[in-house]
Amino acid sequence: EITLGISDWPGWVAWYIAQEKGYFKKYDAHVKLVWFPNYIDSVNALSAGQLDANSQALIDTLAPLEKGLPLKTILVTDNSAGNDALMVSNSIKTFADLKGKTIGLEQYSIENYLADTALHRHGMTQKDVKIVNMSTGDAAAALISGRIDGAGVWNPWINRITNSHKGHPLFTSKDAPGLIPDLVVAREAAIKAHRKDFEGMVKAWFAVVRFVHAHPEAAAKIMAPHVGLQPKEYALSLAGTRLFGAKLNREAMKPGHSPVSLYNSTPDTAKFLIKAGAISKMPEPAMFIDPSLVEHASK
Amino acid sequence: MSAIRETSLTPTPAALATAPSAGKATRPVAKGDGLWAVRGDLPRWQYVSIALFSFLLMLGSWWGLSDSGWVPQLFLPSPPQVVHRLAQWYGQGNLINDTQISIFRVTAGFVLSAAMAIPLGLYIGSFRPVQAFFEPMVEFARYLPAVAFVPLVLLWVGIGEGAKISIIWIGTFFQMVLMISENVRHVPAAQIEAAQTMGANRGEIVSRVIFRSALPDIVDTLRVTLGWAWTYLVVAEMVAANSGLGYAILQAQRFLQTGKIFGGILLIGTIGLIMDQLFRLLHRRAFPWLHRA
Amino acid sequence: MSAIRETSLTPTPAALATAPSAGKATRPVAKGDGLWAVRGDLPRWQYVSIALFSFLLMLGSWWGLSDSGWVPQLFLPSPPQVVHRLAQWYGQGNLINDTQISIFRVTAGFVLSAAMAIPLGLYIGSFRPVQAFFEPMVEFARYLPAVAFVPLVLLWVGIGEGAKISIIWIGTFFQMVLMISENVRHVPAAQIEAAQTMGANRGEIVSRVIFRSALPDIVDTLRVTLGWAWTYLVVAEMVAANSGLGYAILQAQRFLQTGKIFGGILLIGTIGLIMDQLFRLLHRRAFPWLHRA
Amino acid sequence: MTHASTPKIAVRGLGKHFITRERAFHALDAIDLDVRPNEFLALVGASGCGKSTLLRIIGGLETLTEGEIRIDGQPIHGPGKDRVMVFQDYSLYPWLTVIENIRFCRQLDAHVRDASTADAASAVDRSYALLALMGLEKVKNSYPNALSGGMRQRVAIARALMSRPEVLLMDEPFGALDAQTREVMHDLILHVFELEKTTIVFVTHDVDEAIYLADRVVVLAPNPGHVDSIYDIDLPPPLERNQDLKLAPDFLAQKKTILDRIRQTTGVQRDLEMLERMTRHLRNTAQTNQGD
Amino acid sequence: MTHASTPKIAVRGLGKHFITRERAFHALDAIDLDVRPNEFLALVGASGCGKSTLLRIIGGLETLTEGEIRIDGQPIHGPGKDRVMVFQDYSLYPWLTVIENIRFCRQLDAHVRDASTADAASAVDRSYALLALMGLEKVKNSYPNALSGGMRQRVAIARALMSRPEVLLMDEPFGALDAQTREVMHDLILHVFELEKTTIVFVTHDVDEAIYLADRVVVLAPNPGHVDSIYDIDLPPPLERNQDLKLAPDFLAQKKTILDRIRQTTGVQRDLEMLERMTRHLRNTAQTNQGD
Ligand SMILES: Nc1ncnc2c1ncn2[C@@H]1O[C@H](COP(=O)(O)OP(=O)(O)OP(=O)(O)O)[C@@H](O)[C@H]1O
Ligand SMILES: Nc1ncnc2c1ncn2[C@@H]1O[C@H](COP(=O)(O)OP(=O)(O)OP(=O)(O)O)[C@@H](O)[C@H]1O
Ligand SMILES: [Mg+2]
Ligand SMILES: [Mg+2]
Repeated sequence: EITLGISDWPGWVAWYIAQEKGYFKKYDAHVKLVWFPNYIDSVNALSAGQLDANSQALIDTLAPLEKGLPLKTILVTDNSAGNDALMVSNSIKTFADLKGKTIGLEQYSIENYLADTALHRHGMTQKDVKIVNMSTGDAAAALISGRIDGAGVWNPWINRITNSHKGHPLFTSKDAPGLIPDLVVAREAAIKAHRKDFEGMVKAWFAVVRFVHAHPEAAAKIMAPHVGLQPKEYALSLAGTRLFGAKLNREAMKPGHSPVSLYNSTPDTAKFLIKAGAISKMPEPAMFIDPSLVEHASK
Repeated sequence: MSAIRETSLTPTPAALATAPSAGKATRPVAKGDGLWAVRGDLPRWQYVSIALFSFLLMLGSWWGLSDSGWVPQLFLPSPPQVVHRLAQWYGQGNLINDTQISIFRVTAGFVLSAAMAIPLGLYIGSFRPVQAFFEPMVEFARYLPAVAFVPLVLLWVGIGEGAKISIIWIGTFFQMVLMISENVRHVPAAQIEAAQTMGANRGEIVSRVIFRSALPDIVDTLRVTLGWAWTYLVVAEMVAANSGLGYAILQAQRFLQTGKIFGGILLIGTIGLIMDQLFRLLHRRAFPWLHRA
Repeated sequence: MSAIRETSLTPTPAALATAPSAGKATRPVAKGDGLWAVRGDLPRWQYVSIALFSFLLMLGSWWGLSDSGWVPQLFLPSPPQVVHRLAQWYGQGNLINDTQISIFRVTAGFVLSAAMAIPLGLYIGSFRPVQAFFEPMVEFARYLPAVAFVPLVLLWVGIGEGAKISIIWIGTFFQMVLMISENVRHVPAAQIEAAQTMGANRGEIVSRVIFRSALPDIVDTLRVTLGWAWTYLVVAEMVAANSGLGYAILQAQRFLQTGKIFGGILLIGTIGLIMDQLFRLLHRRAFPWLHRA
Repeated sequence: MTHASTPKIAVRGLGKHFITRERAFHALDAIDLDVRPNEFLALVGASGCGKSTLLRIIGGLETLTEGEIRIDGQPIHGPGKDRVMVFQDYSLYPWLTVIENIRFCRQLDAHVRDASTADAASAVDRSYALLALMGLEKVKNSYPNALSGGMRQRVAIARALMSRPEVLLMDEPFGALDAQTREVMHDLILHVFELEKTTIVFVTHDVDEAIYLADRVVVLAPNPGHVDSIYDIDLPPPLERNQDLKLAPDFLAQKKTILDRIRQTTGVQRDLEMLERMTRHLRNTAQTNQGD
Repeated sequence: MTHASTPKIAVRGLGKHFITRERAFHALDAIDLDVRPNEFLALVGASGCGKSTLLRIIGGLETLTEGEIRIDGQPIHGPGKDRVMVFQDYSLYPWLTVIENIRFCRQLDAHVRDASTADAASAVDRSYALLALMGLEKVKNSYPNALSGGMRQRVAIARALMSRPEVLLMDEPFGALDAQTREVMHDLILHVFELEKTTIVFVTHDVDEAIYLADRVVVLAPNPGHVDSIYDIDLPPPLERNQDLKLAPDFLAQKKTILDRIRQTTGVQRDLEMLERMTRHLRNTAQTNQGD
């Protein structure tokens, strides 16, 4: 049996579909899903060897890799496509209005990266605004309650903020395809020891993706209770997540010009982290991308 | 913290005249000022009425404030909303399960702490070399922030129940050791010396006199630290939990379901109070001589 | 908790014979067993040597274990690594700033708690109706998990320093009130009655007798609760912080920089210990009659 | 000011019931007692017969259930600075030095209200006079915890005297002192009494002490507490008494009378007799055991 | 078993220095003292002269700095079950009932090691006998906190006697009791002494008590503590003594002698004289003040 860490992100909550629809069993994969209420703990648990694999974003994978931990990316679950956003209060219409304003977000996280990218694209830097470090939920709350002017959040908070009429998206991950790849990362040793289970797991994932595309509403119904939300609300989150099936996975796992290729995302992400002082050098993509399972599963 | 000492609960002349202990301290002093006398006496029914009134006042102002529209509901859900949230939580079938697992975690961490802290505290309080060896270390450790240990516990203990129990342990153990060794040091020297002159050896003094004599205070210490154990529940359930009251609160935090956060907090407070009362009952049952034979 | 009572620190005949208080309890009892006597006496230099030995043993086993390769460095960084990390932290120019801001936050939250808890505890301990009104509420509130309040504090207080201070306040205030009211209840009735027969009015009794009499115990309570305030620092700096020791620890958690986590934890412990010692010094200075005039 | 025939303290039909959660207790019943101006009255009686309760009621620290108490003809309501109480122990303020303890009442509104500068000056004088009277000059700036039990009680008495109370209520003030220190305190309190001309009500267990100090000794009997008998004591004037008096035949005769009376009210006599019977029975048991 | 001329307790050249962080204190100096088998010896002396220290050293609760102590000719090392101590207060175990307190020593290894069933049975008998002797049958199952001070001390004495100690060391055992209860305890302890034939060393401040109870009274003098004088007491046999004896001329003469001796060793005499001088001076001050 292998343990797979998951946390609250639509692309990962989808793993529960595999469990409930029996895909794991179908593909003979002994997988135990371990839920983490705090995402970053799941990243740490994998680094510590407490998990065999974990669902995590590229940006949070680079630091452990830089430490020399033997981790491999075996699957891309999704790219964010509108599910991450820089939300701003109603009085702010353009990036220019953002100058000198307070933005709440979790430092070094995807949201930070997204905001940084957004600012850059509009000729600004983080120095032009006031960044306040807080958890994503807190940032949403602070924006709704008018404590801050901008917040880096993902769904369901994007919808929450929109519905509260206290703010609107200024920049979303839809505007930057490939910026935010979400992965399944596994320990090398675990892959060696349980290769069959991993193969089955990847196959199960492709089945999940097919199911979600075919029955989005049924999918939302399965996933929503796991995060304590209503299915309707969750369907919106799912819509902002571009799940990666076999084809997209193969594209993402090899070098090329595709915006979804990890070989392109990695240098950009690393640049951000190096600038922030979180890592000192970029891990080589070829060293940590292992397309073999995807290849095997898509046969 | 401990209001209860083993001496002079019965006002014998000597005790009344000299012991500045709880038994004496709670006696009425002056009645001239009626209700507002310093240390005045209050009939039980009056005490309960005032307490009830204060509770209703709290509830009333909460309700009034949340309904006034003056404060957004997001900030302050109204009592019916909280109840509704709790009902919904119960309806989904998780509430009972969450409560059970949380009680298990707190109890397990607490029992583990107590099982280690009682012997250690007993020896620290009884033997100076043991004190010299452990006390400075424990004094240092009591400042350690449990939250900072979340990732370390994840590394060292893993993601199972052990991790949650460890956090509760970190939050309570060191305080417990210090308090129990303090309880042990309050055992009257005359009790120890009496045993010595009757020929008791070291082990007998520790087990038959010091431990027995300090036990009521130790139980009181346990009661107080159990309260702290509950305050660490949410931190404990940050570590790879997918059930429990703390987990539910964390989950609700993510989506700013203040109604559920309130419900969870109130639930934890209520369970804590119930456990506190159980401990008080245990105290009365186990130590009848302290509560008038 | 409080090791220090205002009675009988000097062994006058009456006190020696009857008071089961700290002064008596710490007297040596039997010397027959040498070092290992129950409540034996230990010369100061021996106490310090053993404490030092225990410290070195701790450090040594940590160092040995982390260098043995038996435990991965990620799990247990070695002492030099921790020192290196701290140096690096200092080098980046944040360490001093982080420390300062954290000390400010803890102190501010603590002072706010104390400023509210001392009068409230004084009145709860002195007047039964006040006790009836507040105590059940406070007893309930002491179970509230500070972590659960993080988003609520953000809503209510905002993202400024006020939010961090509020969390520290939530973590310490209720315990403080309960402990201080307990301290107040331990004021010997004879001291109050003496003032009454001398014609003191209610206000004078509270301010000139009860408060003054309980003050040494209250300061001791403050010392203990200051320790708790430090354990809440990390939680406090979860709320929209960009600096501080707790913030740094949280950041280090993100990237699993165990060296820095260790460094931060040790730093908090050390500052806590220093503040503890300052409080003890204050106690000796402010209450000379308790430490032999 | 007071008419010679008005009692300083008049206790009339005083009754006291304690009602606690566990029981109702009839502590005092129909006490009638007059204390004359400038009289030294001692209250003796078995443990638990209500001596302290009576004293505390006079001091206003305890309410009464029936009857009334008048000071100079005026009924009392609660404690008042005209009646200061001295307790057995623990009533000094450990955070104040000896001189500060003595001057404590000067910090109270009741004492400094309407007070002139001259008063303040004379208060300072008085505190020094009391220090000297009590032999406390050397320890003036010490804290109470550094003093012996006897010294502490001197401070307590000086503090009580500071406001020139008309009535001094003392509840076993020397109960915790050793016999030798007690003797000194006896002579000291007689000196004080002579100098200050206050009225003193003094509770004690020690009949020697009661006779040596008091003008009259009141024996209280228990169940419920009531006045059993009152003895006029006829000793030389206070300042001419000395310790040897306690061994004089007159003194001893009075002591025996009072002691017998107390023993009778308590059933101590019965205890003593029972003891004898038991011994006979037990001697057998003991012999059997020694035979093993 | 012991040769008649061997003292039960032999104290030889005993000295004791207390060394604390603040000061070194010479508490006892060159004490030589023999306690005969089956003797009742009382130790009296001013407060702080080292009575308790001496008793605690004999009991093995305190180390000695010089000299030695022998029991039946054997030097002692630490406490032993042959020498049981009775304290003034707080030494009963509040979590045990009266009968359990009395039987406490039977839980200890030192008492049950090598014990036969017969021993256990006789111990049960003895605990009942002691209950009866002490008049504790009715409160057998009460907890100590429900008892009066006198009752508690009875339990403490019964507990000490349970193991048939050869030496009973009592440190002001009745110091906290009221005068009437004390009288009963005096007769009780005399009965016990007669029945149990133990050797008793009894510390007290009360010279009456010392003379009434003891065969010999030892006066200790302070600075540093040393034996000042020893008095042989010649009273009727224990069981024939009664309270009236305390008023007999012989008794009083002895009391005066001993009291004077103690006063002289303490400087109480000086205190008393100084007091008189002070009063003269103060009468003036008082008059001045009253003139205001
Ligand atoms: N606050 C109280 N509540 C209930 N009963 C009380 C209270 N105070 C005193 N008593 C009871 O009233 C009786 C008289 O008590 P009091 O203290 O006046 O006796 P006393 O003569 O002073 O005794 P002692 O000589 O031992 O000091 C006792 O039986 C006591 O138990
Ligand atoms: N543990 C100790 N450390 C330092 N000094 C001590 C200690 N115990 C006793 N002393 C001192 O030794 C002297 C004798 O004390 P001890 O208690 O034997 O006197 P005592 O005759 O029993 O007095 P009392 O009649 O008041 O009980 C006193 O001055 C006391 O302060
Ligand atoms: Mg009394
Ligand atoms: Mg003594």
